[in-house]
Amino acid sequence: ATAKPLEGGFIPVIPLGVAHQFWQAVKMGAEQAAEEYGVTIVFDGPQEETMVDKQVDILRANLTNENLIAVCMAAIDEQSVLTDLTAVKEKGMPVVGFDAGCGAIADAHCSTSNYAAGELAAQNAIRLLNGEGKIAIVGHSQTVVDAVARVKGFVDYIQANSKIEIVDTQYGDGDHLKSADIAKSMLIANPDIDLIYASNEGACVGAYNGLKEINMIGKVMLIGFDSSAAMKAGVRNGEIAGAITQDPVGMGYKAVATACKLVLGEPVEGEVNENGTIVVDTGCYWYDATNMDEAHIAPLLYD
Amino acid sequence: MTKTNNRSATQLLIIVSVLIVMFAFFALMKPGFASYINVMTIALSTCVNGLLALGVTFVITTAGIDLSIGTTMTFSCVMSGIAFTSWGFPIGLAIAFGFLVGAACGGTSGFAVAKMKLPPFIATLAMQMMTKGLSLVVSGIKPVYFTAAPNYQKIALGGFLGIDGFYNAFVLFILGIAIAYVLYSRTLLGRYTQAIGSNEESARLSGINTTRWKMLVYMVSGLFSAFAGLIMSSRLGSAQPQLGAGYESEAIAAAVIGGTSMSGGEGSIPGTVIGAFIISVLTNGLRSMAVTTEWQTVVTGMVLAGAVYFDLLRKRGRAN
Amino acid sequence: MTKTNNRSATQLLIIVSVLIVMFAFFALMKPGFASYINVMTIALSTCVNGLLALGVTFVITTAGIDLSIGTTMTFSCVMSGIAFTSWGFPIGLAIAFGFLVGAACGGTSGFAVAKMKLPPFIATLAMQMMTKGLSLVVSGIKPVYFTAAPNYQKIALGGFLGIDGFYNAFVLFILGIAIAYVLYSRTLLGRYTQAIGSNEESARLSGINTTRWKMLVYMVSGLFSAFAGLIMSSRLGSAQPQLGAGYESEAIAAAVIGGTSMSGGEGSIPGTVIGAFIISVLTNGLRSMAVTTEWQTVVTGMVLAGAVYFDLLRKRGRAN
Amino acid sequence: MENISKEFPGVKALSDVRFQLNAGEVHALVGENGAGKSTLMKVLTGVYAKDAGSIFLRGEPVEIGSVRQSQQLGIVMIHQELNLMNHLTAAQNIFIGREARRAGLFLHDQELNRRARELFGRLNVDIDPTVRVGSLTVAKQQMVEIAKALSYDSDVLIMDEPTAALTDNEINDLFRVIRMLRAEGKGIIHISHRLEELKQISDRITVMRDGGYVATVNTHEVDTGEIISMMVGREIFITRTEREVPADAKVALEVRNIRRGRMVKDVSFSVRQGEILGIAGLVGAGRTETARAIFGADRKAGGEIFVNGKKVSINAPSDAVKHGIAYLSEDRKRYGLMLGLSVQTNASIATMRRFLTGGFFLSDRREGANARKMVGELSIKTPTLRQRARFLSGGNQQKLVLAKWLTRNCDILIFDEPTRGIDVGAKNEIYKLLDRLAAAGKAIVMISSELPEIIRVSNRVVVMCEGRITGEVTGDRIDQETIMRYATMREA
Ligand SMILES: Nc1ncnc2c1ncn2[C@@H]1O[C@H](COP(=O)(O)OP(=O)(O)OP(=O)(O)O)[C@@H](O)[C@H]1O
Ligand SMILES: Nc1ncnc2c1ncn2[C@@H]1O[C@H](COP(=O)(O)OP(=O)(O)OP(=O)(O)O)[C@@H](O)[C@H]1O
Ligand SMILES: [Mg+2]
Ligand SMILES: [Mg+2]
Repeated sequence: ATAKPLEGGFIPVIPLGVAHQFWQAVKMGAEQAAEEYGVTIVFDGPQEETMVDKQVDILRANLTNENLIAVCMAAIDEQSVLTDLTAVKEKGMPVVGFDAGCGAIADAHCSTSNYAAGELAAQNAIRLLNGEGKIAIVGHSQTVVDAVARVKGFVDYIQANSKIEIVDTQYGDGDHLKSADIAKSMLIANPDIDLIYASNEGACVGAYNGLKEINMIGKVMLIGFDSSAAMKAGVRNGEIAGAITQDPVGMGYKAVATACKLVLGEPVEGEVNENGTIVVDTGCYWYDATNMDEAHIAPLLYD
Repeated sequence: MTKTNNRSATQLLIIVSVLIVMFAFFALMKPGFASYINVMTIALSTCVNGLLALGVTFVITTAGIDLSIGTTMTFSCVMSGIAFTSWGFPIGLAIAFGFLVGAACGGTSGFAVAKMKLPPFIATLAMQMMTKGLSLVVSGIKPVYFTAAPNYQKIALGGFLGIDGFYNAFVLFILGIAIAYVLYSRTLLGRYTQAIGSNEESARLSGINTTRWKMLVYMVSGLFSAFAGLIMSSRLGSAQPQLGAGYESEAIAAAVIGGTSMSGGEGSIPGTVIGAFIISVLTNGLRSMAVTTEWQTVVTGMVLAGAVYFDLLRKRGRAN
Repeated sequence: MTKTNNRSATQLLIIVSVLIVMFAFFALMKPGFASYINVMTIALSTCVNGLLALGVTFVITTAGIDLSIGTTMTFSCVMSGIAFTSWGFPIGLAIAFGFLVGAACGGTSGFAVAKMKLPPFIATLAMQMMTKGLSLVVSGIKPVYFTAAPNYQKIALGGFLGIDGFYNAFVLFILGIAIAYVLYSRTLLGRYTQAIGSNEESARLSGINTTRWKMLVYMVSGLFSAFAGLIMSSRLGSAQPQLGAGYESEAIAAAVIGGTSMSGGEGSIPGTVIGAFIISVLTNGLRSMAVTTEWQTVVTGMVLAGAVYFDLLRKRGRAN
Repeated sequence: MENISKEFPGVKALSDVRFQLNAGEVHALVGENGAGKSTLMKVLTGVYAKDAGSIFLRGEPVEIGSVRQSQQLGIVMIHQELNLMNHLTAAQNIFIGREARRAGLFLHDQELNRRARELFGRLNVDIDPTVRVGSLTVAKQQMVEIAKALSYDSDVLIMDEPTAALTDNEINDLFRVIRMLRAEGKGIIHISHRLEELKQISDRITVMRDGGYVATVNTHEVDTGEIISMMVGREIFITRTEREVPADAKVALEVRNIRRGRMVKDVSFSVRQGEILGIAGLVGAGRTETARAIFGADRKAGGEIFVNGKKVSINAPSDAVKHGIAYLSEDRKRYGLMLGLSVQTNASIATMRRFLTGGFFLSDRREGANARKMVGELSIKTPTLRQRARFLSGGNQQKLVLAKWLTRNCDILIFDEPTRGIDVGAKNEIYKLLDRLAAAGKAIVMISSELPEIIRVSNRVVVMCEGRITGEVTGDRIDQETIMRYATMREA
């Protein structure tokens, strides 16, 4: 076997949370890269995607590792990890942000812009509605950074580029059952809603179930976010008009690979932004029944 | 006889009135709220919480608490899903296995409370953590789908007798209520549940094996959690391993709003059901009035405190 | 004299041993765990939970419970941040205002429990919902940054007396422990807290104004929450409005592991502190051994049940 | 039972005790507080496991490991403390553990009610079987307990102070039933501190002292004095000390037209410094409710209270204590003590502020000194000042409640059944204490259902019936007949 360049090195990969299949996909990618470079990683995040201080504790617990060579981080709050990450950089180790990132301090940032993803969803919504109608949003969190960006990107784009009215936005914690009930009560209160935008898998599958329960499938369009077996099935049969997927596996892979490259002093592809951070776009894609089996989309969808 | 009946009848009457007033308020504010389809929506959203609340009513009546009901619900349907998808159990057996898991979790909490004498809060908090973690572990943090059992979703969502919008879930919920009611009011289990809650030491000195009955009570709670898990996973077509924590507060709130006393000894199954409906109507009503999520939380907190206070005033009024 | 001292001394000795064994285990498994910097990390992560646990120890001693400590912590530092950033309070005054808010939340729970006679579980669950919602409402669902007060982060993270890695937060935590200890063991408040927890009616008939003292107890809990909020927001440089729910379980667990009885009447401040450390060491140790989060949850649940059971065995051993 | 021993931490509760019960006899078990009577019986009924010794039933050795087992062997006990489930009905309480069922599964409450009604008929008491036990008076609850014990139809019936909460009429009814059972060939163990009862009801008497066996005697062969000396190991005389209230003594407490619900109707009385005012009446006459209303423990519907001539407003016990009023309740465990806390804390709990140094910190030393003094003065049996109140015997617990109020040093003391469940030795000590307190100028109100006691200590007696004061007697007119006449003056 070829010698692995960074054998024995340690990189903590700290996501916003863990209890979601999205993060499991990120973890998978990160592990692939770790395998290739021979580094050890720990993929560990707080129980809830709100627990800032726990995330800081996790970061710190991992910084004590004697084999530390780099950090990959998706910070719940950039400010909260600034000091610790600064210390890491002062030791000459790279810091790589992924997903929500970790602000200007990062040497590189591998993510999808959730704001842009929201905009992409909005473009498709406008297309589906021919530029007019009513939309309701089932969000999954009012506080998690990327969740907020997904909704904001969507709303801003809709308002700037169409006459579509956003009648209501409610949040269901990504809880399928709550999201189902939310979707139902919004539709019953506003029967003229044409489309529902759901900001993650739980919100989308929840809303999908809600529509089914009141026989509104086909009467109301649904667009969503992320991927799962249930979502794929819904998209395939057209009951979900389409959804945005990021490439979580790729994101995890690129985060760790980028960190390794930086350690090795190898070049990293990407644009450099005003903070000197190399931005590695991991992309976001619209998928629907027509394109989901295409070669550039299919690998991005996960169960 | 008459005395007790009158008392609980009054109590029921009062919270039913609260429910009606609430309902009328939202119906006035928002036409469409009282529509058939919305009422069915409210009813459906009550099933899961209602079943959890029924189970926890028994536990609270013994002056205990069960914080693990939400995560046990999840764990039992995840295990049922695993049994179905990975171990090749036929669906019927897999469902039965889910109930077994629920009973085992409840039984373990019960053992910890009754035998090891752990405070119920701690024993069931520990059980909450364990079932929460184990759900994620066994599922690999992925939903477990029941898609291979095409009729699984019909269990909750099939139309009963072909009535449109009248789901099987209601029939199951009503079945759950009936079972809980009979258990609570007409069997030894219910009687001893109340006796233990009223004065455990006296019950013991009267020759009741309080340890065994308390274990059974927590097992009943576990079984109702599994029942809720069945409805939940059937509605979603999948078992979602990350859900569950937090469901206990709402269920406990329903039971207490319904007149079950946290200090034990008294409770009411119909009360719990109404309590669960009060919460659903409130949530649905606030949503349909497009109240923001954060204000919904604030209002729910105030209504919880208010409803329980109201019930206390009534009880005090009765005492004087 | 000697007997009680012996009793609590033995208890303390035992949980200190548990802590040491745990620590030694992780240190053996993972060199680096016992490093100065990691020990300081553990200590720092104990501060917030420890302060919450200190406050809730008082409440649990009255046989009550406070589920609102986590969200009150958040609400008080959010309000303090708002006072600072939006209302132009000087930072000192803004911090004081945070404590006021904590006291007010605790006092309100206390009022609901002591005056309105709501069950503590319900009253503080309602308070939890309300503070949770209000934090989001007043902050506009955005972190409130203290960046305009450049020294704010020094409050927790400044090095004490210039010792590297020895944060001010520890000094504040120790101050909190000292205050709690004196309050609990050497003042009327502490004594009445225990009396109320042991037998509230007897305490009342002994001429103690139990209503007022109980309100005070919840207020103390609110104040400690605000204290925890100060450390938390100072560590983070911001008040995070979405935090808080869920923190209560860990704090209650710390108090109970430390020997505070959920049925009231007895508790121990040093015990609570050790309890908080046991939880931090466990969490940190499991993490440094790269145990996954879901298994961490499972193990924590088991340790919680085990530790409390162990304490019970000891107490029972003592009784025989 | 032979050579029974049982140890609690710090207390050797029983050592080598023997006890024998014949079929068809009433066997009284007597002894001072803490002698070990209750413990012995709890060993017999499987509540406690014995450390040593053996138990024989009809000549066969038996091991009794649980309450259920003792029930199956035909042994049933009425405990010293009430053991009822307040939320359940009287009938449900009586038949708890032995519910009638339909189809083996469903409860049949009508049947329970019918059987309960029958039992109450036998006991000659008027209790609705469907009423919640929590809403009954203590006396009626005690009758429910007795009915429950009878319902087992057991061979051995143990009654641990069943009469402590009962009036003479109820006691007579109970004794009638006991005699009936004896005639049926059952064995009955009767524990009581009311020695005069023993003559009426018992065949033999076993005396215990300090956890040990003293003697078993035939009742008709001994007199009360001999029993007492066996109990305490010395002679004791109960005598009425003549004590005059100084003519110029000021009125310390006056209450006018106190009202509360159905049970307290326009009660007015006054008590002077140095005076002991007895309040007599049948159980349920409203005395406790009156006392609680005065003390602020319950909200009153109306009335005025004057302390040392000044009108005061009392809305809570803390107000009453501030004005120098103490109330010693009739149920020490529920309303008197903090069972989980130490003897020391219990003694000082009503007076905590006095043990502050610098206005803020409690002084353990001064608290301890006070507790030590009280334990000495009242001869409270406790291994240390740190012992939890839970582990004291009934009588010593009662003394501890007294210690709490003596520490507080209130000028007006309301005693509600101060000697309930206390042995003769301790009783006499308490009477002397009352005398001493009165001599020191305290104003004392003493509620008691034991007429000899009322007569023994009171300067003046008011009698209550159905929530109102029906009479007042002083000096030589204080006798049983007069008091009973007033106590039964019901409204037409
Ligand atoms: N559960 C217990 N734990 C510790 N000590 C106990 C316990 N129960 C009783 N004792 C002690 O055992 C001794 C005997 O108590 P017991 O209650 O049997 O006395 P008794 O004769 O019934 O007195 P009384 O007339 O006051 O009821 C007392 O010294 C008491 O303090
Ligand atoms: N909690 C209660 N609920 C309903 N009625 C009550 C309650 N407590 C007392 N009563 C009623 O009040 C009456 C007076 O009771 P109280 O205890 O004051 O009498 P007492 O003269 O002190 O008798 P005792 O010798 O039992 O102390 C009782 O007959 C009872 O019916
Ligand atoms: Mg006794
Ligand atoms: Mg009385």
